[in-house]
Amino acid sequence: MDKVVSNLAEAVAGVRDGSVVLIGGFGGSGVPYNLIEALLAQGARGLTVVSNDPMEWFPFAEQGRAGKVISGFTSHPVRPEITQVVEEMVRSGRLEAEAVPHGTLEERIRAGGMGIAAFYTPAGVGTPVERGKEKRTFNDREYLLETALKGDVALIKGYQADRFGNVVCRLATGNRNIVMACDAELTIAEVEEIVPVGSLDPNRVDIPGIFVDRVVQAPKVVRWLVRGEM
Amino acid sequence: MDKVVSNLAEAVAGVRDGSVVLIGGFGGSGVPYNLIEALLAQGARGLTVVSNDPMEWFPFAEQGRAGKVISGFTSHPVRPEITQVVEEMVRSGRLEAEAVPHGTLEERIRAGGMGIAAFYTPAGVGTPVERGKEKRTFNDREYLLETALKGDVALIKGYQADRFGNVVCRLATGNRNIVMACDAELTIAEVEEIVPVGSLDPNRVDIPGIFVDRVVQAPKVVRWLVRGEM
Amino acid sequence: MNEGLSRELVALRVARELKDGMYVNLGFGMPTLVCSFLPPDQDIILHSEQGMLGYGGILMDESQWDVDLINASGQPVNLVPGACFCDLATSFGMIRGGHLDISVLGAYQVSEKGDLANWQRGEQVVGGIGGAMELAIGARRLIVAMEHTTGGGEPKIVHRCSLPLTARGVVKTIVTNLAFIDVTPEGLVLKEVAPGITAGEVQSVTGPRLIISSDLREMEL
Amino acid sequence: MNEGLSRELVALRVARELKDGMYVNLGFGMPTLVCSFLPPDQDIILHSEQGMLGYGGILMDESQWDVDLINASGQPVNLVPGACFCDLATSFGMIRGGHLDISVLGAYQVSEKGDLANWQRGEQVVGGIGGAMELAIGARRLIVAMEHTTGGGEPKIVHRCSLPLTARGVVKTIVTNLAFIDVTPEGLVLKEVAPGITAGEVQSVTGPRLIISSDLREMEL
Repeated sequence: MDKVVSNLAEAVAGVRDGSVVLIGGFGGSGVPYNLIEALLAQGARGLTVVSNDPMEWFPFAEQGRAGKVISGFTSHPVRPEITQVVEEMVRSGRLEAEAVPHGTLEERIRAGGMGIAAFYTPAGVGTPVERGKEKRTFNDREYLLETALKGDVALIKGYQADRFGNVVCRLATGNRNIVMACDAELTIAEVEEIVPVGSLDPNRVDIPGIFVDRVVQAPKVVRWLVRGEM
Repeated sequence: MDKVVSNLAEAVAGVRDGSVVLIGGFGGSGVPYNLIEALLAQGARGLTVVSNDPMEWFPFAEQGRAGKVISGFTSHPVRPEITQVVEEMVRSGRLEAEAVPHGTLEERIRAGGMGIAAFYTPAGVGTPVERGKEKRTFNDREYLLETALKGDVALIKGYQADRFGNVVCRLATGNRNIVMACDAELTIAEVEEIVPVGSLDPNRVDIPGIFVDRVVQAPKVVRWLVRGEM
Repeated sequence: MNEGLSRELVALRVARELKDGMYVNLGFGMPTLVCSFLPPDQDIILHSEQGMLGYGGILMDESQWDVDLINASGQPVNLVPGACFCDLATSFGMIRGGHLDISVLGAYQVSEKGDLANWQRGEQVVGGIGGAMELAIGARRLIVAMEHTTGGGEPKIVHRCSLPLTARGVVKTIVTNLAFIDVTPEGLVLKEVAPGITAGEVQSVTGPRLIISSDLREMEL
Repeated sequence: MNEGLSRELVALRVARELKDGMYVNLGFGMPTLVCSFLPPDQDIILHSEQGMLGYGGILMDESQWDVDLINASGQPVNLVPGACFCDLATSFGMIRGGHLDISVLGAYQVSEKGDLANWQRGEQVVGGIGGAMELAIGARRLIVAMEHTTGGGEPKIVHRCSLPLTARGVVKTIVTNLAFIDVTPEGLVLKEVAPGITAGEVQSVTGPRLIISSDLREMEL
């Protein structure tokens, strides 16, 4: 078993038009920037891009490669010029943008990977998020039915991996990468270092290899997306 | 903040009659045996005991302390004499025994701790488990609605902990302990060693302290419950 | 009427609500500033949505920045002893499951019933929910920290939110540059005013009628 | 008719189905024995319900036993390089979510439609489901490894299970002391017989009519 591929082009080879693409990371931390660039270069179109931060899905929207984005942020928190472009794309029908409470988004992704079809969450009750969704009361509290969100492809970022696909994440970078690895037909991990099988502490593995299909080594990209005032 | 208590009696103090008690561990591995003994000594009655292995819930049933057990195993896999006693208790109405698919059990516990009211799982469709449950089709497959199972008390076992309640588990002992810690009003951890705050690797913590209310140091108890032929 | 407290002093007043042993999430914007005013002798554990429990302050010295260690607003932080990490589904489970003692959020509008609107400006079709809907409903106590009025001087504390809601009936306390207000079943109770501000002045820029607390006082800062 | 294969040889035959790169769960009883017959030159990752990926064999030398490292049957095991642990909700997510290539389970009864009954004897009100319901529905391929008949000589492969079901229409392959049988939409296909056993003998202790494969052969062991 050897899940290591030799370069980024090979890592994203075969991603089809129309795929649902999950992108890991949070706020610039643990974002698979190399895989994002490789997928942009690969050429697949009509994608549905699922990510938290506009900085990951916006390039796909701007380059006409995504017909839909699903994210906690369909506007940009601190860059109004991006929000304006997205607003215009949505109003003109060139982009569908689904804003989802972030906890719901992650739980829908987890459910997809774990074989759960749907679940009831209290987030969004009494807000525009409840539109079109079943509402149901359990123990005197209202909940919304949310369904699993399956990915065709997941792009994730780790620190180290072995050829079995076991991934270790550094500090706060596990974030969404750990959640989504299980959810895609094809999960691709970019890591800073590939290490021999047996060198990772079995209790320290963040993403079990069973969830990972391809591993590629790529240099860490650092981008600061600092929001708000320092 | 100091969640460390000085002895086992203090650790289980205040557990009320009628509590739903979750017990961690799996097959003898990571089982909080000291806390189980302490709770038996503490005297609370009319408990609902939720555990995987009969070896953890049976003492509560046998001593008339549990009115109900919820478990993957309401029989004992290799000790027919225990199965016979339980069978008789259930038939005579002295014990209610709910057999639950183990994955469903853990997911119900996780849901309780994570604020999810209920979820749809494919496990148990077409079997006696579906009795009385809502069945619903998503994407041409049938699922059962299962509801969150909240605990009043969780007894868990770790290897090391700090006074914030952060717990590290050794080898395969995290198992159910990691899942249930979040689900109880009162989560009590027995650990082999209490270590200073700051000495645990933040990426190696299995159970975040936010889920743990009390920590007690107790010597590891080793019991082999080997099932089946070696 | 003077302008009341600076953003930093609002954050300081909010920080006074945090006690030893509490787990607290600080939202985007003004709430983030609260982390600079924690009492040094108490264990207050800061939660960040991406799966971090126990960060300290925001790092000003760029040589210490590590993009693998940021808060949910994207700012570089340090860890306190006893910190730990988890995945984001678990992190939101902490929020949704009721494990946080306090959540501090910013707001566009708060209603007298404690409704919160903080994710979408009415004129847009896009918006930024992020973790706000879970943070609003999940924490045991939700404190809103915000400017008392909009840039144009309109009240942000209103009878009924005109903007899309984040959650209904969730806000327990509102701390602004002018006042400290509790949301109660009886209505909005004015508990404290900023130095040099009168109850009448607060009322003049607040939509609903305020109940003046019998022990109304000036904020201690 | 001779008694056919020993339990160990049934396990060996099942082991031949496991290929490099597969993730496999071995259930309680006879399936557990499969771990002793894995090809040494291939990476076959064994999953155990309590949250372990990559254990090796069952340890016979008591001096090496560690109760913190057991398989789901409670037996002491060792780890292979590249192993990892997870919590039990995640572990069952691996099963339920379709991530296992093969699940090997024991059975009381299997029907010609692939229904499985393996958790409760009909006369009891109690029973042991354990992880069987998830393992039965979740793996890409479910192999049942069992004795061909009950202790009393009754067929365990039946038209319709009389015992409570574990799951419907899930069994893909049945390996017994007498035969290797595939469950297909057309019916049960007898692919292999144990050495010295004839197709007629297998049929005589099997409930439903067997379809004899055009390339029926003796098991290679």
